[in-house]
Amino acid sequence: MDPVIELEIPARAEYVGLARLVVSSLASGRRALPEERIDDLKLAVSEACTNAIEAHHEGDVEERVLVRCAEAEDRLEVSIQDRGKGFDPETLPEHPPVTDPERLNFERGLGIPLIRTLVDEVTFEPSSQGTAVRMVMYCDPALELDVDIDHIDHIDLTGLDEA
Amino acid sequence: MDPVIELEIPARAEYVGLARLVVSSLASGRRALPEERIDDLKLAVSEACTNAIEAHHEGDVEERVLVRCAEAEDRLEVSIQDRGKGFDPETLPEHPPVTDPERLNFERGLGIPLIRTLVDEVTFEPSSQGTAVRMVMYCDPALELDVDIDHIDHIDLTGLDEA
Amino acid sequence: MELGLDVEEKNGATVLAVRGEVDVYTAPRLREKLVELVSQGKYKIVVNLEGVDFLDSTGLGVLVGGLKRLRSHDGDLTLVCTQPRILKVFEITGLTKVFAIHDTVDDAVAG
Amino acid sequence: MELGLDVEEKNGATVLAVRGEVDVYTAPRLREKLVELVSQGKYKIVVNLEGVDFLDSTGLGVLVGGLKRLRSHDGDLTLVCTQPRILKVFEITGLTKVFAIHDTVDDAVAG
Ligand SMILES: Nc1ncnc2c1ncn2[C@@H]1O[C@H](COP(=O)(O)OP(=O)(O)O)[C@@H](O)[C@H]1O
Ligand SMILES: Nc1ncnc2c1ncn2[C@@H]1O[C@H](COP(=O)(O)OP(=O)(O)O)[C@@H](O)[C@H]1O
Repeated sequence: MDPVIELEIPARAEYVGLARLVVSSLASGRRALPEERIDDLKLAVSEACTNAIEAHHEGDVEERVLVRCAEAEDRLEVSIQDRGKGFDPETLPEHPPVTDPERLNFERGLGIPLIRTLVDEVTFEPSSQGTAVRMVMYCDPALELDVDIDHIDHIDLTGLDEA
Repeated sequence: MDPVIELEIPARAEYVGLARLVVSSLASGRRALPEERIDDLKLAVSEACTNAIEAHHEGDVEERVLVRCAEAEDRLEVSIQDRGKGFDPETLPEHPPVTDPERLNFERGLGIPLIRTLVDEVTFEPSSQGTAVRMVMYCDPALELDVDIDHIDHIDLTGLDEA
Repeated sequence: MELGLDVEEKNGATVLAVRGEVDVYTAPRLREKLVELVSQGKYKIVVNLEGVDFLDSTGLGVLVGGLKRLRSHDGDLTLVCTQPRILKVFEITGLTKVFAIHDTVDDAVAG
Repeated sequence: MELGLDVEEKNGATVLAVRGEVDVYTAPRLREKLVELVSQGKYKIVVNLEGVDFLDSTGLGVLVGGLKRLRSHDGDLTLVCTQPRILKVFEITGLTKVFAIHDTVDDAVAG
């Protein structure tokens, strides 16, 4: 099984920054994701968490959003799950082209297009229980750390004597 | 109910830094904890997570450690739960005084004394299911932020028109 | 998480320097500041994003709202931004065609 | 999380500059480096902690182990540290009485 890290936050705006921090910290631990792609993932996570939070009732701290990260060899998977009312990602309104003066009337609706552009794969899984947004970033194995110390989990601090 | 943030990590050394990051980020969001006390909490969390991880079998990613933070008005509570074999915190060996040359034989056993010194309250709750270490830091309300924007959870981005 | 907002008058323009992360939590403060400036009759606003570490679509929405409001007063909202990671958000969303984005505050004030 | 470990010879002492966070994950690398230096016959080691952002009891344990090892070779392990947050960890644990802690590398090398 791949290592899984879960962060569960109240559905409140103040915790979106924490979700970004956790994901970007995990992503930078994996040296196989270049900095620019970490920024992309961070932005996508911010968009998905913002939507997840807005899908809930305001301010009720018992409403929760779950950020789940799975670190596989070749990819980092992040899923954002809410317990909101769900939605159909295929029937979102289209924006007028940016050159159209009407464009200025659309201050919103940029989140999902951004997510689609930024991550390598995304699936929206809405249901009556809420929505899960699953995002995948593929890693570049050429960037992998030379030294693999992941397997040193137990350290024997007395060993200096045997030096 | 107080807002609760949960981080669940595999019981592996590489994730202790993430636990520190989450707790210190939450603690600095609460302006009522001065920087020095945030460092204290960070260190205590590191010690407790290190013990929690060492209480598990090495390297098995399905063994989990739960870091649970509750943000009350006057305090921040952090509990670290493992599913290890438990232990009796009252019967730990005593260290020789630091002036004793024998002291150098004790490279370990500093974690729990550190936790006791660093946080305002700590309880160890060992059981056959594992151990929960509950730590409390009290906040200094005099340091509280003037502006309370915690309640702005829904933002109306179209409102600029009404300016 | 703090959002820094510093206002300075410069050659007839109002320069709003933003520092920190602009997201769903902090964007309301940026929006309030823009509302306040407009209500004070400041119709030429330069938003300096050089100190911004992070900006998502909520922040973009506030800037678009500000631009729209200022245009309705025959004013303008222009940006200062050279950081690739922030510029990228404007590029992907096509908003580089909507906003005048300058390299320096002086250029923005002159422009 | 990276741990920076740079070794430099200075007036008969070996200076090991540590950068980053020393915890249960990274401490093994510090320990290995000390083991390596001792096995190369370096018995006067100065560990420069000025670049360390975080140090917990696992890191202390490695330093205590190193000191013990060096003393058994009639050598010494001394520290350079002026950061209050790091010094505090030595103070609380009483290890300020065990280690010679200097303000600068030069002092440590001379001492
Ligand atoms: N997790 C979600 N739960 C329910 N509705 C959602 C969710 N995510 C997106 N939506 C819907 O899709 C719309 C478009 O989302 P997005 O492109 O992020 O723009 P914005 O959030 O600015 O409106 C939202 O306004 C909302 O109605
Ligand atoms: N969560 C835990 N589960 C099981 N045993 C524990 C736990 N925390 C501490 N212990 C026991 O208490 C001992 C002392 O812990 P500590 O003071 O942190 O020093 P160290 O971890 O360096 O030995 C540990 O060696 C371990 O046997």
